[in-house]
Amino acid sequence: MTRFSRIVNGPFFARCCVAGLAFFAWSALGISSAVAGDKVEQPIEFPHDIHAGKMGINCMYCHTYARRSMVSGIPPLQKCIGCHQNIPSVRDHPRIQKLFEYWEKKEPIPFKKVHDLPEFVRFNHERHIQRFYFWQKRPVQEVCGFCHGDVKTFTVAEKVKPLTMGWCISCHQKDHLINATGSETGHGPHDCWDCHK
Amino acid sequence: MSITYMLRDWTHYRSTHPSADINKDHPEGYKWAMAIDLDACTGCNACVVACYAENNLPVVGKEKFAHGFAMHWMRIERYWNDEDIETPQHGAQFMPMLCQQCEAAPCETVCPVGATNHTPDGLNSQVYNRCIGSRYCSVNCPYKVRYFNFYNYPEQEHAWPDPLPMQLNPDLTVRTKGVMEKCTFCVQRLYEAKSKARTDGRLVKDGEVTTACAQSCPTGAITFGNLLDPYSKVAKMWRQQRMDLYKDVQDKDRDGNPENIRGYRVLEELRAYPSIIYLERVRDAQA
Amino acid sequence: MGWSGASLTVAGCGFTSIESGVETVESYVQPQDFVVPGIGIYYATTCTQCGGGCGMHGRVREGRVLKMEGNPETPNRGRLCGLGQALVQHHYNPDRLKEPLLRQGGTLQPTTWNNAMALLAEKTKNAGDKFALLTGPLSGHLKVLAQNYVESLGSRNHFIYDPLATKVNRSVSERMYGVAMPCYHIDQAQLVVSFGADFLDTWVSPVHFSSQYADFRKANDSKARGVLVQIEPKMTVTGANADRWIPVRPGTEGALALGLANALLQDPAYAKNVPASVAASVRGYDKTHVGQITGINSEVFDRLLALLRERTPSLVLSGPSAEGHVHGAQNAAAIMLLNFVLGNVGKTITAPARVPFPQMAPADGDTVALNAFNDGLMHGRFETVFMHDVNPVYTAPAFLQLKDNLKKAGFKVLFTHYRDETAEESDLVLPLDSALEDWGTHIAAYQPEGVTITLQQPLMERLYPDGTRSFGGLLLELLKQHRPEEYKQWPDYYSYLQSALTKNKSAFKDPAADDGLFWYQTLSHGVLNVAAPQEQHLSATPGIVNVNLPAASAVDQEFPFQLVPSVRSGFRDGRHANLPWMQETADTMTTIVWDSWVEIHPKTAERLGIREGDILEIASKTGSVKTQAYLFPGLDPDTVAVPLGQGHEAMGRYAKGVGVNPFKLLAPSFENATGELAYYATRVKISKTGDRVTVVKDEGWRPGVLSTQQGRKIVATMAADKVKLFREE
Amino acid sequence: MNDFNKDKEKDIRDDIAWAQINKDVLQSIEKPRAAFWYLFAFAGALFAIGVGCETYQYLRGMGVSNLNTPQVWGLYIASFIFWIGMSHSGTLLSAILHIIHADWRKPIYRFAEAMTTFSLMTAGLFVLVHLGRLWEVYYALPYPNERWAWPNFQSPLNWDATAVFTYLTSSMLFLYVGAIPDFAICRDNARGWRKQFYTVLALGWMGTDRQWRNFRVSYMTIACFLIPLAVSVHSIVASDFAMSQQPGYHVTSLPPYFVAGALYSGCAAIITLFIVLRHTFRFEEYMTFPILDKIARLTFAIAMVWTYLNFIEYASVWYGDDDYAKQVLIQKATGPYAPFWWAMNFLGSVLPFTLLSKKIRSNLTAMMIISLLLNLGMWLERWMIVTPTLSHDYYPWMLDHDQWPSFVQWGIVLGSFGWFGLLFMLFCKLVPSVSMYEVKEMVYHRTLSHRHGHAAHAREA
Repeated sequence: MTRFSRIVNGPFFARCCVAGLAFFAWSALGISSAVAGDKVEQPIEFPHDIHAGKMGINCMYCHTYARRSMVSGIPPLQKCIGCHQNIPSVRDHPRIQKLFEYWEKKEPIPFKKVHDLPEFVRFNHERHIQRFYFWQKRPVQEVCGFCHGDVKTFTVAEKVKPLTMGWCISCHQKDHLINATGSETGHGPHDCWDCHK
Repeated sequence: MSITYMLRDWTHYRSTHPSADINKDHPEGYKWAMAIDLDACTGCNACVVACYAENNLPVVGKEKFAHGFAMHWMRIERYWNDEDIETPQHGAQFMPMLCQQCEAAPCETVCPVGATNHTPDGLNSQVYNRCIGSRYCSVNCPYKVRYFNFYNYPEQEHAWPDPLPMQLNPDLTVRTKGVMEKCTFCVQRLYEAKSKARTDGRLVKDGEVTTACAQSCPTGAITFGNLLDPYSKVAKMWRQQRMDLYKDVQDKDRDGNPENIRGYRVLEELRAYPSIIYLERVRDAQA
Repeated sequence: MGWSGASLTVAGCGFTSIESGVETVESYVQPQDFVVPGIGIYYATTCTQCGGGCGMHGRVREGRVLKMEGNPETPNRGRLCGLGQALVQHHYNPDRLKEPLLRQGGTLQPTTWNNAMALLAEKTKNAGDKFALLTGPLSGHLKVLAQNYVESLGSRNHFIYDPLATKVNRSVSERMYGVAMPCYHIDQAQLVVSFGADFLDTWVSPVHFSSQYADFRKANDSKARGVLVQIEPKMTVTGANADRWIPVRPGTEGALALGLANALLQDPAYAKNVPASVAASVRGYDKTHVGQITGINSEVFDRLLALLRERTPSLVLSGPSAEGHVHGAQNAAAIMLLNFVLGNVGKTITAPARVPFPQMAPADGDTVALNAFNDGLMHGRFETVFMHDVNPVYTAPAFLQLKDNLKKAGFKVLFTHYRDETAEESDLVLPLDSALEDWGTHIAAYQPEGVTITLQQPLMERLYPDGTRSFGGLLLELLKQHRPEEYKQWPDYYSYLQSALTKNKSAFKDPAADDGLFWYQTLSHGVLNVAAPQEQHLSATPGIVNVNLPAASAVDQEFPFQLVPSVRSGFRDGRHANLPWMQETADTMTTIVWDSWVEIHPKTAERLGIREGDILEIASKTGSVKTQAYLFPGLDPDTVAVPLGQGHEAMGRYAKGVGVNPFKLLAPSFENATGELAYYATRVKISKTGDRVTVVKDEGWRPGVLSTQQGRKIVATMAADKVKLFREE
Repeated sequence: MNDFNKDKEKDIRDDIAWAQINKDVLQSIEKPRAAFWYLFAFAGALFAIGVGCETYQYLRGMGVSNLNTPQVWGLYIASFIFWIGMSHSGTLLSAILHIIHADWRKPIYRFAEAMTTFSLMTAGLFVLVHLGRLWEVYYALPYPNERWAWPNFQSPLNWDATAVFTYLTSSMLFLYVGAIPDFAICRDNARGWRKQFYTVLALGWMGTDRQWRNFRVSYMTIACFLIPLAVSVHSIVASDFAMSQQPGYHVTSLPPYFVAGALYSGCAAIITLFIVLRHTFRFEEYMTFPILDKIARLTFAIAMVWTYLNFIEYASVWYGDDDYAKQVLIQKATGPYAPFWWAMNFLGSVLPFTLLSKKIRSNLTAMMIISLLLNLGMWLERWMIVTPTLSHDYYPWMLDHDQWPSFVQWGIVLGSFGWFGLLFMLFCKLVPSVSMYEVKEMVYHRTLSHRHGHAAHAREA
């Protein structure tokens, strides 16, 4: 008995327990994967902070495809020009000049993908926007921000959420309100084929 | 911890399929099914090519085809009739064979990692990135419609030299070596249609979505649709043919099929409850 | 439509993880409002894979065309065959020509377009009648331009060549029915008796016929399930679907037809359908006589006769295997005569509509053109030769020696997509846009529903923007070289088409008042229906009254076998051999892939001690090929079949060196009436080379074992008289 | 041979001095001779071949092994079952015979136990080798993970893995625990690094009464635990097939059939190794003919059980109305695999009858050859279970898509024998392959019984 208790209280055994628990937590809760990507070098350093923050423009004004399509895509160049040709005040800013250069050349801007999932993963923007913005009536920046972070504080987008499967699941198995008014709840799908292709 | 989900998402289908209530098994209101009229099928191979085009199937080339590595999810089989094999006076017998999307699929229960399991809309899914390639599913598939990536085809000289990769369908992956694959009823199309319908707050209408093979078939021999939609063409055909998804001996067959209804399922006695019915080929005795 | 936004990965599911800042995602510059990334857009165009002219919808995503579907508004009713699907592989083919090639010092060297155009101008300046143009079948505005160009050079040498032409059928129809291509209503027939017309797979307009066939097979209250009888030496796909497949001695189809006619005409009910002289002319063909000629026993004959009697309306079709003989026209006439006897004309055979614009009307090719062209070359009549949409060096029979004759022409230009056999013989090879990059208008030779003009439009930007050009555009430029004032108003082919169609829009069914809208609708539908086209007229009585067939030729001891150069729907005349999908897709009847083969009846093989996979030498008087043997029961025992389309010596990685080319075997025999090459008139001998290979095929691997169902219920079959009828719910 | 008559009654001479026993056995683990290293190198070469083939297959894809659809398993799974089978007799000898106090097992059970462990380790390799995506093998492990995805507990493959690993661990334990007293002896006689080595292994064994008591209890416990496990393992391996619905696989009698086959091949292997060890280490005193004779009889008995179950399987298929299964059977007897199938039946059911002759049973060369042939037969049996079904199952279009296994498959099979050889040779040099303390017991019991015998005589007189 005494020997037993000595073993249990002994430092070695304790360490083992800690290590075991640590592994369990690591593997089970996916602490491992809570890593943010580094800032990505973009051809034009688009200031989200000004547009989303200062101006308070609705995300979907520019990211117009997100609510209609699986992929949100990048706003067409046209979109930027549409506004900026009517904003002479900032025309001489280097970023804007660069923008117009592309426009003159009718060339697409080679932005880099910031949130790039493996190609066997199918993330459906439309479904999530529909579900949380249109049905549940959450504020748009909260809905988008849940995965894309608080863009009001960025210039170019940064990857701030792990976007790992564990992270997706952790949200999919929560119960969310179906719509703003009712109290009915439901969780995300757990069928493999809903997210894997 | 997630044992609960495992039980709910997999074992539920295995243990309860097929239950008495088709609606209970398919909570989303979809049960995709097919009907293939063998009297209309001419064996022209249009469906096969359509499948290659839609599902990023690799072209393996002669040497590998010779080894039995062909990747045709949809294959046209040509049988001769034993009676008049010397001179086949009544033509050949064609069989378009693809994954039968069984309700109680033999492949599902044996996969060690659950890479193939049953979806709420009644498909027999194959999750490529989960597959570890034990090939047990292929062993246990009575129809032998599962195809294994014996090589890394994207890297094969034959498959996709530039610029052919530009033709690849971005809605589904290109499988690498060591992964099992099979017909998915063009799940990427179904997914898109369901998502669209969901946004409009409705179910997918009949004819709104179909598989690549059914779409291309020049004689319209293949009918695809939602079995739970009583007005869908496929549901009508199943009714007409007195076919019940959840019976392993159809009523009409129990009493000897007196009305000569053509519907049947291949190897039905194995109790896999396939989602595809075939309509018997017809030949005129007078001719 | 921006070509930007396409970012694709070919990496499979494997070591992939969440990335950041690795791939680029380019934004559209100025997308049309219906362009949404991630959602496919469908553009209407026309299939150019065969003469059927099916309308197509192409699925486009992020500026890439991914898949072809049928257009529901055209006669193919939204369906598409495998070959049509494979059009994308022509477009994305790795072996497509990307730059003009000019022969310098014996070899083809890359050159510039300016260079090429200058050369063309120089070589054609005063070519006059020393200029010749060899093309495949043409229709629509391309035909107009082509003919104008030839004319503008003051030349009369425009040869329209189609290796798989149905010329005999057309000319005989012309004389029998009064129209070259009547409309066949398979769906309305109770019985279809086809003498080798493979209408489900390769004949005229397979997809359209297939959809008709589906209706033809469906029984309902108004009509019974149609019965199909196929009479041919080698079982085609259509034969494989027949209720009764009757192997016949090649070339004796006409005799059988006359025999049937004779038997029917004993009955006054039928006799009244045709002039008395007909009955007289066929009197010689009694059952026994016909039996001796055709090798068909009386029991089968009577069955067929009974069917023809009890099932009306019926439809009798004449196909290549009956027409490809020295007396092919006679055979065809005899077969078509049956339709008059049976009173099908006007019922299941009706008059087509007349194409209102004669200069755009389809010009179908024939093999006579090839002969004429070859003669011209041989006698050095041509200085400058343009070739488009043909590969004569590959498709011409050996005895024509076209390859050598071609050398006699000073300057040979080929407009093409591949560096094929003919390219290797040409001096200037000009790469063309793929069918999915080019504009065009097409009028199919076979017009089942009024007259429809189908539109061809680019589905994506050029893969090789400064490498390839549109053939229409080139013709326009060339015309400008000679008739600038006439054509300068049109900067490019597109504007030419647009203005031409918009100008005559009144000719089409309810066109929009506004030109812009009209054009928009035209593009989105991809088809224009000619308003109220006037019907042509079928002659009430057979144009040819008495058919006289030659006596059956004595069996040739030296060359004991008849050769059937069978057509594969996937390859046609071999122009599609470089499509990987077509190579990989198992041949319907044999399930063989990636090769050629010779089909031999099991009995014959047994007699000669031939096993599956033996390499045989098939030799005709004019040539020989070596290929693997495949035991095939659907064959007349004294016939061997070798599929066309393989055996390329150039063209691309998928086609080159695969299989053998039976075109080279064809004997120098021509159809009497039309002068067409008689494809089915070649006699061959076969001998074992001693080599043996395993045949690469999809069916069971035991060599020589014909795959059956092993008594298992895989394909179940029910007798037609038992089948339960269903009313549509 | 001349001393055969002398000790034919006795399994072992009862006048061997205990010191002699130690001496004889310990010399077997002394510094190896050159021959050992040659053999070792040979085994290593075989193993290297296997590794090479596997690497090639890993890099190029499974295609290089000439597997195809539907012939997807081939030699890998066949050899897997074979090695699992090999592992069984070790348990039989040590555990079962231990419990029923058949003490003739004592001199030979140690290496049999080792054989069990090593063949399990070999079998495990095939599980990995046959995977298409070896690098994702951890998906099959039931560990808590952030993806919340679990293996499919319905799959016999998973039961299989679990059973095999349990069996492996417990048989290792059994081997080790059983060897503790001997390790102590080694420790007391060894010098240099071996001293430390055995000191660690001996776990401070002093041979006190208390230690002996605990030792007996724990040893017996593991033995009892091991027996049902051994039976269950191969039953579960059998269920990989029996639980599938393929004709020829889906047979109720498969589990006992597998177990019998396992014991069969195991016994045959024991005979082989018995003769090898007896010869190399001059263990004539311990591995005596009477013992060989007993194993031979045991082998014959099991062979008959196997034959019976084999016949049961054929009969139940033949008289049953499952036409597909029947066609598979016909295919086996007449199809492309007929030679192997008949060979397997001959070697498995006819050859063992030679064991009935005492002359053969007492002829080492003959026994050596026979035992090897029996094992060959058992290997063929496994192959004939896996392959013919896949070449002739339900779907006619896919019948007879056979390919002869490529050099990769053969290479890996060879490699597995090399691997087994390596392990076993190391074992011979590190662990006394004859259990010294138990042989002593044996001798001691003998002497006791004899004294007893003499007393009886005296009383009569």
